[in-house]
Amino acid sequence: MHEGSITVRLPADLREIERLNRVVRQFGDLHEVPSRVLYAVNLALDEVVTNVVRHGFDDTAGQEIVAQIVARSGEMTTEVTDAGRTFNPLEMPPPNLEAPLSERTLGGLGIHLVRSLMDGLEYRRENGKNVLTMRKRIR
Amino acid sequence: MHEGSITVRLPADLREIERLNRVVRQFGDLHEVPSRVLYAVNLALDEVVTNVVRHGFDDTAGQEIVAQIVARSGEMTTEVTDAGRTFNPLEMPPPNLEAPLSERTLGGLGIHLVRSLMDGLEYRRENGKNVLTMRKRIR
Amino acid sequence: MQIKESKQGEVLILTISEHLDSATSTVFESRLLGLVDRGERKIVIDCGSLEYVNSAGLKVFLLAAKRLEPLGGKLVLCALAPSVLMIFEMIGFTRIMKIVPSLDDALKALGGEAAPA
Amino acid sequence: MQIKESKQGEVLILTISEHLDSATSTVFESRLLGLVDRGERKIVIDCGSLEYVNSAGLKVFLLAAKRLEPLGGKLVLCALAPSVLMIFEMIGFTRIMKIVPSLDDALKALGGEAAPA
Ligand SMILES: Nc1ncnc2c1ncn2[C@@H]1O[C@H](COP(=O)(O)OP(=O)(O)O)[C@@H](O)[C@H]1O
Ligand SMILES: Nc1ncnc2c1ncn2[C@@H]1O[C@H](COP(=O)(O)OP(=O)(O)O)[C@@H](O)[C@H]1O
Repeated sequence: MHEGSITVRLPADLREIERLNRVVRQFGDLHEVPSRVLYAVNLALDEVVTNVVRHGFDDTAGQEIVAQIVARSGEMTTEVTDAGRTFNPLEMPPPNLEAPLSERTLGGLGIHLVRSLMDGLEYRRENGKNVLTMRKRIR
Repeated sequence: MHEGSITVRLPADLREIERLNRVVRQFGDLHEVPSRVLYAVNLALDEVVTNVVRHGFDDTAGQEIVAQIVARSGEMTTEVTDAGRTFNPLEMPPPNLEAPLSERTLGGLGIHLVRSLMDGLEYRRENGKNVLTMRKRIR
Repeated sequence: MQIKESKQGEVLILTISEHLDSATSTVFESRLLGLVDRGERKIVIDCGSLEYVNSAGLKVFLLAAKRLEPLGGKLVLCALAPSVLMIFEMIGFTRIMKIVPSLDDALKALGGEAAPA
Repeated sequence: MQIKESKQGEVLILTISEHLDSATSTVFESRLLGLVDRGERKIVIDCGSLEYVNSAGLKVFLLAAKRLEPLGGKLVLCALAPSVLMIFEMIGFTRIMKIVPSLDDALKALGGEAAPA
């Protein structure tokens, strides 16, 4: 594995997320990140950024989301920064995974995936921005 | 352009340099580094690392060279660290570019290229290692 | 994403491939729900070439399963790659959906015959 | 790197492509110097598809030019990409080698006829 990082600034627009996913995969190839780890980081980042675009702003025009990925030996860290409304995903209740089909609701899947895929999540509000840090161990 | 970095540790072996060159080009693509800048960094790094492999050690077995590339807005920085013999390329005299064909010598082209391609070079000996830092402006 | 459709007796087979994400899930949703609306009751989704699914894609499976249930229909998923199956497990879909290893298993589960070899 | 060889009257044309680096320059060196040794005196190197050259590759051009000069021979390079030409300029090779824009120019410079269109 090659240590390193990339910072991607992307307009708050759903069509940009495909581009972000492509960059994440290329980063993983270049840095020789184990595919299981890359898969988890790719998906978690997709969910978080999609949520910011969908729920973060009254008007997304001109808004930018910053995603930073860092690969170190033993760990991959991903940080998402946005100036959207204050939102701490760690405070969301988990969906009821035991409910029968007829009672399962459609919401809450994204954040639950992020929590399950990552080994550590930290949220802070800083300078009027949400900063979510996600850690994934590389074993 | 996407800011970021990569650190590559490679065995001191000429056959590894092709791999290094490939990584540098992929890094440039991923980070959307202007092609002129990437070309210069690619070539300068090739020359420096080739020299370390060729001239740095009595015995290259088990030796490792570390190349770090950092892309920032406005500048690309490349740092090569090796535990080879003390060698400061800034102290080498430039080749005589005015000499007629019959008097031109074959040596000294690599270091001259590195100096010409880069906008800034710094050399230091640190903890028994050569550390060469090369800067290239992005305009 | 690519979607292919075929029919085997009463069973409708949808084959989806590559990435089922926010951009492609709307297409998949209208296609799959459209099939339920036009009367299909036994539906197999062959995920053998599906590499990536996010929550937008997962919701489509849930929506279709929920819509089919009161109609007496059934949705069966087959051939999920290990990484995709892991995601289905994480959100508890393996409890509420029929997920089987192969297309043959899916056809058997729907009471039809296995595909000719 | 790929090397192709052709002959046009007295002129030998070597076409090299992609990367002329430490790994490939030894092959290029023995090929080019071999041609001089077997008596070729008018040599064109068509660099139209050459994307990358480092000092190991540059040395081969210098070596060949130096060897040809006392023999009354001549080396002409043509069709260099701007980035490659920049490297030749940096090390002063544009002063001591004949470098021309096109293969036709190279053939003319060697007193032969231009290639048929
Ligand atoms: N960045 C955000 N800003 C504001 N609200 C958010 C944000 N991200 C998520 N949410 C809220 O959390 C809920 C759950 O999100 P998630 O688990 O991704 O599922 P879904 O988006 O499908 O509902 C969303 O419906 C939304 O109300
Ligand atoms: N890392 C190094 N360690 C020791 N000596 C070096 C190193 N790099 C270069 N040199 C010396 O500097 C000389 C000039 O290097 P360079 O300009 O690359 O041309 P060349 O390697 O073709 O001679 C080399 O011949 C070698 O003697």
